[in-house]
Amino acid sequence: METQAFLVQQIVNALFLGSIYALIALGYTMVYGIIQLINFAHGEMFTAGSFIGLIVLGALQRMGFVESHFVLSMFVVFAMAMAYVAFLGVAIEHVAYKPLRRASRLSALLSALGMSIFLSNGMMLSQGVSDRAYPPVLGTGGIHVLGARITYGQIFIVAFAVALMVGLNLFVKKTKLGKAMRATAQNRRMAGLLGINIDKTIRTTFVIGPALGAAAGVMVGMYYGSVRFDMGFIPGIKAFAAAVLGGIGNITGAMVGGMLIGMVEVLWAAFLPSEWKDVTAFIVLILVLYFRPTGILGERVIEERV
Amino acid sequence: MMRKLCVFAICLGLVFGLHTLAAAKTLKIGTLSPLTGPYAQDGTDILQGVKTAVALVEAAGGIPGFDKIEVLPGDSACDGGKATMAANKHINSGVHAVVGAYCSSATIPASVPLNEAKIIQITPASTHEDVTERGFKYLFRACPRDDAQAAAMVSFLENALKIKTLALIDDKQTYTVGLTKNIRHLVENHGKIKIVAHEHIAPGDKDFTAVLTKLKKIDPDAIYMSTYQPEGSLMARQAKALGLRAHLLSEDAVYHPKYIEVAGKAAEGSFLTFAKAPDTPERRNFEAEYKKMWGVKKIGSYAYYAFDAANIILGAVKIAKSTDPDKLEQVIRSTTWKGATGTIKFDHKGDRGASYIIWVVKNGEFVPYWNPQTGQYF
Amino acid sequence: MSLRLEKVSMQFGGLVALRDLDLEIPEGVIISLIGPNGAGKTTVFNLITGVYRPTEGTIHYNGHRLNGLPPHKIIALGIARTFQNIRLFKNMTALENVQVGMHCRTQSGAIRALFKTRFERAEEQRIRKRAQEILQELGIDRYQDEYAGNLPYGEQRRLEIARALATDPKILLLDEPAAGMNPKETEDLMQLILSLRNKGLTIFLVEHDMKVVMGISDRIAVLDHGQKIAEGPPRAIQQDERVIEAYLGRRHTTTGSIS
Amino acid sequence: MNENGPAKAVLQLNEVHTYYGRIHALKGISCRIPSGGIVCLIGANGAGKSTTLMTICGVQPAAKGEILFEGRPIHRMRPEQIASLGISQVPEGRQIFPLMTTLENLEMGAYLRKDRDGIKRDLEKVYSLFPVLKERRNQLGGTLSGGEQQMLAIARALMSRPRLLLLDEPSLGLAPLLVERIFDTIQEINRAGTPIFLVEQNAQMALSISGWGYVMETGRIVLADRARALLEDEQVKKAYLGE
Amino acid sequence: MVRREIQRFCIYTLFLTILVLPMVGMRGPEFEARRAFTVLSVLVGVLLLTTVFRLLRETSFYRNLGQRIRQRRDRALGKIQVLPRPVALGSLFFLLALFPFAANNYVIDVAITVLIYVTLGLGLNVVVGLAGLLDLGYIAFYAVGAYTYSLLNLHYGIPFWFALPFGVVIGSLCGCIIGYPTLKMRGDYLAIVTLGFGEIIRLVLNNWDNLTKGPNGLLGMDKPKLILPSFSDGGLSWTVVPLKSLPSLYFVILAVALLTVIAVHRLNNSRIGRAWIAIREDETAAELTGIPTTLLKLLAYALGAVFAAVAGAFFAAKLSYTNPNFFVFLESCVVLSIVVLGGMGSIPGIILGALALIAIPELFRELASYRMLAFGGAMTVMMVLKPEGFIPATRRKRELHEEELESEEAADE
Repeated sequence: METQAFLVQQIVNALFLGSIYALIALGYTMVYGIIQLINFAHGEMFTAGSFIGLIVLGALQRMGFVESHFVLSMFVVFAMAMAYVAFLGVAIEHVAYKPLRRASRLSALLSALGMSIFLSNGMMLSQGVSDRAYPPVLGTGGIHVLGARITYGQIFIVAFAVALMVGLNLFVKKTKLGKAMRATAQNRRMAGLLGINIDKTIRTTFVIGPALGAAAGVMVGMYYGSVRFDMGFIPGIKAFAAAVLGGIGNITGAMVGGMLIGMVEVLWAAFLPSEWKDVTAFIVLILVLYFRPTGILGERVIEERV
Repeated sequence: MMRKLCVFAICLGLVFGLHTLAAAKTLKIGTLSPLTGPYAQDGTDILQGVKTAVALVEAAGGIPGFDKIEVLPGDSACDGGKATMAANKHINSGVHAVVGAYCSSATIPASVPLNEAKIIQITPASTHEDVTERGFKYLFRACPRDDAQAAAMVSFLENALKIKTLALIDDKQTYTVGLTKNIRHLVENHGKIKIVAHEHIAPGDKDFTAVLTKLKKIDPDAIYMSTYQPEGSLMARQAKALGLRAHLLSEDAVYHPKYIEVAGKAAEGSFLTFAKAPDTPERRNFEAEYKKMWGVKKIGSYAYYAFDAANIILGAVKIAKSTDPDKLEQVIRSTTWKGATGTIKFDHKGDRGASYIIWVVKNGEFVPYWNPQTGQYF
Repeated sequence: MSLRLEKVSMQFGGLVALRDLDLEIPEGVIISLIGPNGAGKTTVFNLITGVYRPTEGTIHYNGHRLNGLPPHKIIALGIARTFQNIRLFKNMTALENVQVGMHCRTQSGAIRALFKTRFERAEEQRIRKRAQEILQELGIDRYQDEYAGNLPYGEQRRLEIARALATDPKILLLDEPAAGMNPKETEDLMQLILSLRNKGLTIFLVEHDMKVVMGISDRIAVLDHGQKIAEGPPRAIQQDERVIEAYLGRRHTTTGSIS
Repeated sequence: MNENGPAKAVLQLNEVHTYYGRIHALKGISCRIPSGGIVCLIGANGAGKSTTLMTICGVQPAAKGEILFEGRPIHRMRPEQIASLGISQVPEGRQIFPLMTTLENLEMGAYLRKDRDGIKRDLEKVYSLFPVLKERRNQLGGTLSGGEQQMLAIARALMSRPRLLLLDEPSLGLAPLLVERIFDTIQEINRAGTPIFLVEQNAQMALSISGWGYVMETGRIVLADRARALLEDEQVKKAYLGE
Repeated sequence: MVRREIQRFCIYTLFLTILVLPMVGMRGPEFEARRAFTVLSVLVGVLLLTTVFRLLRETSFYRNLGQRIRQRRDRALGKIQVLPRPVALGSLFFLLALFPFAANNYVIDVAITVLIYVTLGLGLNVVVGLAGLLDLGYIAFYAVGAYTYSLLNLHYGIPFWFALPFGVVIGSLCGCIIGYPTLKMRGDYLAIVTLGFGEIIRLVLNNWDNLTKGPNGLLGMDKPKLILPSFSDGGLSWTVVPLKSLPSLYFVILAVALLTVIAVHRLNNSRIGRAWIAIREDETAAELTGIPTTLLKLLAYALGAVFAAVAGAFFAAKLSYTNPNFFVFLESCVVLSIVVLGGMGSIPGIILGALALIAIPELFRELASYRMLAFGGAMTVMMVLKPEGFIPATRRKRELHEEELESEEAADE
């Protein structure tokens, strides 16, 4: 393998891993943005999405639907997984977070942590302790760019991730509901006075964030080929780090942060002793936050009125 | 609030006190294995293996002198502190012997109170040398050690596969690092093979393309994946997707039907070390019963070891006609046991002899391939 | 013993908040800083107390250069302040709030606290006594064990001043102390400020209530768009065309009923 | 107008009680706001003036009593329902969305409206009322000065085409010149037909532009009269006008 | 009321059905109807019971009953309360001292673990409860303590008690190193950075094979020893007694925990403690009231780390074994849970929290794989029911209703 091809291949690897982190980070950022809660259970939403994707995909495959209507069945798989996890998100918000809206943020954080443990163990009990194989639907076909191999699966996933992020950005910046979400995030009581239904807005956030996590879960399942009850934990932590790195609450920031974490991890492992890659990722995180305490794209906190 | 605390503490004390009242005339076997957390799969296999052994013995008439045999599960969670608590709990519930634990990092601390309380402990999975090197009298190991497994693999690489270059990957855990360390040691001593890379991944990761792409550039003849099964499956898939031509090698933690299920075609042709599967009645009997009892089609490797460990204990009680630990220890050490993983004869340290062979994945099955003891292909 | 700002400028990004401000605050006077919202008044306070570092110019106090000193050192030099929107430690009692104020004048560290040395115990007693005295001086001692957040609004303003006084300052910076007060409370506040001045304290005041500003100030400086447009005694400021134009408005001068 | 208060009320509070946890904040408030007029509510800090507004808007719901808006009871409604009826509040401290632009802030004011053209027209209207907002339309709300924020807050409230405008301390923390301008604008808005309920600390100013005034003390209304009469009232003069 | 409850019940049932059926039923290719519907019906049953309970609670019968029970309880508890504080404390101490003689090894082992976590919880309380710095990587200091003792003992044979001061110094140094870059950060940025530091320390321990033996862990450290006078053969001589048995180790950690309680109590009521609380309340205001916030935040990190390091050294000595796997992120979460669940800033609360989170799960060992499920669920339920923790510090109790109060202040101004 030539050096150039090697480099390109590693960059492809990094971009891919980065977009997975970015997708998961979006869920953290959205929920954080609106209720200032680190939703520890988000990693589990990701896992749940992956499981539902597996279940639906398996059923469709047995019916022979995947071969005959590939695109439609993909759509169904993603839609079902996202819908299910959106339900889950709303349910969790209602049970575990809504009663704590007026309590201290640490209480809510702990409630989220409890939910995370509960969900991951619930999935362990219901879906089994071992990893489950995803039907190979993405195929192994691909193209060669500058000597590096990019599979169609990777292209599909990165494109889908970017589409979701652009869509989300447009949604938040341009639509009425999106603006209502931002307004609620910035000043909840005032938003209520203007006629914005706060509960509904927060619920919407808990539909969108988890649904995005579910989409990421299905992608990860399809691409890597397996699902496991605890697979949300480590990507969850890294995606959370990515969200903070990019500036938590900022959608573009989540993408940038995810990419950066992916880059550092892959490129470090590619050229330097691979056991230190996670250490490096965290050191980069700390360094960036040291010099930019609100993250790379974090909204500059408006000059505090002392 | 002081008052609340007192009331609570007293209640808790009472509950604990009642909790530990001993029961009637039963033979009690405790298990220690991770029933929660990332290794819950193997931990559950161990528990089920022990339960299968007990079920078979009870079906065959039980053990004279005991009304029934009870299995007390203990969750070690692969954590030293929790494992000692579970071990102490077993001691206080009056278990006669313990099967466990799984992770060496749990077995080592848990064995201290167990050995002090003179309770027979057989670990079905902890392969680290330190487990038995400390010379604990009542501690046995039903699985071969890291060095034995490494020797089998190195012998295969040098004598059968005859490769020139080897890359090692481990995930920086006690078990996996123990193996790569031993392999590196042997290979470097023999000087026939060159180790061209030694990479590390993190457990729980899903993407290993960075490391694998690096190996693709180095292009070794074989890659030794010292990981657990989930990572092993994913790594095999990604290695094939990246177009690596190297042989994939791995060990008994990856020897699990799930490896083939998840890795699919990518698993084909990989070589794994695992204890020789003797086609004995004991093994067939176990497999049939296990599949029936737990409703599974395929059996995880640690279930076999756990089954044998439990059988050794039950057999020893039968022979010794007593649960006196010293007598049991004598019997276990002096008897040659026939089990689902072949014959077991413990040495003075409590280790069983080496009996690893090389398996290959062929048409979605593990198939015996080469025997390091004889140097013969199957 | 005076606070002197020389050619102080402050920029936030591209925004110039303050431009070449020269200001001298002599000892023992009440000096007020007025100007439209956003003129940079609070910024001046923040510069003096070290929240920001001036982009240009120097601030001197009593022979010390304040630029770049961290706030707690500046406070220790004898400059104390209150805040535009009350910033008490709401979940601490009134007494504790004042005790916190004495931090920079006391010494017991963690080690002394862990071993409860005699020094620590004596100091704790001293802190407690002095804090009670201060509360008494400001007439809010009956709220001593009440959480600061539970105090009535006017008393919270007082408690903030008490906390500032606990740092044993030479100069007291008051940021809109009369905001939200009714005329009665405002009257009491003016008396308080005057009595503090009479005890030798220098008072630097930012305030919108012209009754207060004109009533007690010895000197007034007027800021507009980050620049000083006038400085002088109250009467002169009231007549100043530029000040009327930028800040006071016609009505105020025509009614002119300033007590 | 009669002795009990202005006739033909757009908003009417009857014996309203509100609690914060255990604190009895409003102890039976009754008042009326006539269609088309300015009514002011003055009183000391902590008297319950802001609570009154929050109770009207449903943020701090009334425990007892009734609130009638244009004759229909609203005291059981949620804040967004009340807002949709056309009651708009400019709360104390401006409450601008700091990370949204001026324009977006204004759009949020029109959140409940569906008529795009009407919104556009009203946008031009508030720009003409406060030209500075047009200059700053793409600037983040948090970067505006205090006075500009106050104008934005009022403009935002106007964007909902309110049938009743509630103003809470619009003069707080503003320079005298700005205070004048804000009060002029309030009168201008009122002249265009919007009834206004004004809560103010600055009693002098408030009473001078209002038709009717209420004086509040510790959760109760202690005085209610024509604003001009209150300006002459000895008690009010002493306590609230500082003379 | 009834109608709303029924409506609620129906919606919740619908949600549960959607959520439970696919996840529980579709373990394999076939829908396992029995399994799925069993789980669902259990959940719906619980839901039904709560609904019925909620409805019952509104009836006058229930209210009267509740009142009567409450009166009885207060009367009964009132009798206990008669005990004066020193007597209560004394008897509690007496009970604690006698405890190992009445309990078996398992219970003592659980008690030791609880006491370790009490120490950890109190240490973290300094950082989170007093200074208000959210720390998600606290367990790293525990690891530092454990490894410091292990390495000193294995390489230089330094006994436990002499290694402790080293542990304290190195722990506090690590606290400062970790604290330093986080000084500018607030709230959740701090959380992720401390989480990162926790992971870095664990990974370094895992990767630095030459020093720490990597994932193999360190083995064979000495237990703490005591030098006791003995009167054998008529003369006085000194014997070194290694504290090997669980009861003796219990007394060591009991002493450590008691000292920690005293230390945290003293800090809490000192000039430093007040300054920390001020920083937690309003950092800018604290700085402008003359508090050197940077220094004090570092001090909080360092002191918090000290307690963890001592607990860690004890843990390593007790097990004679240490391994990087013991110090994972989840452990930090457990310690944080102890602090928050027990009631931030309250010492009895944290003791209760440690009991609840460490001892109670032990009671449910038989649940095996359901244990962690119950643990997670219980954590959420506890937080929802009692967000301020079991025994909130008086100050804290107020804070939790802060928003209410704030809105009230805003409305009243």
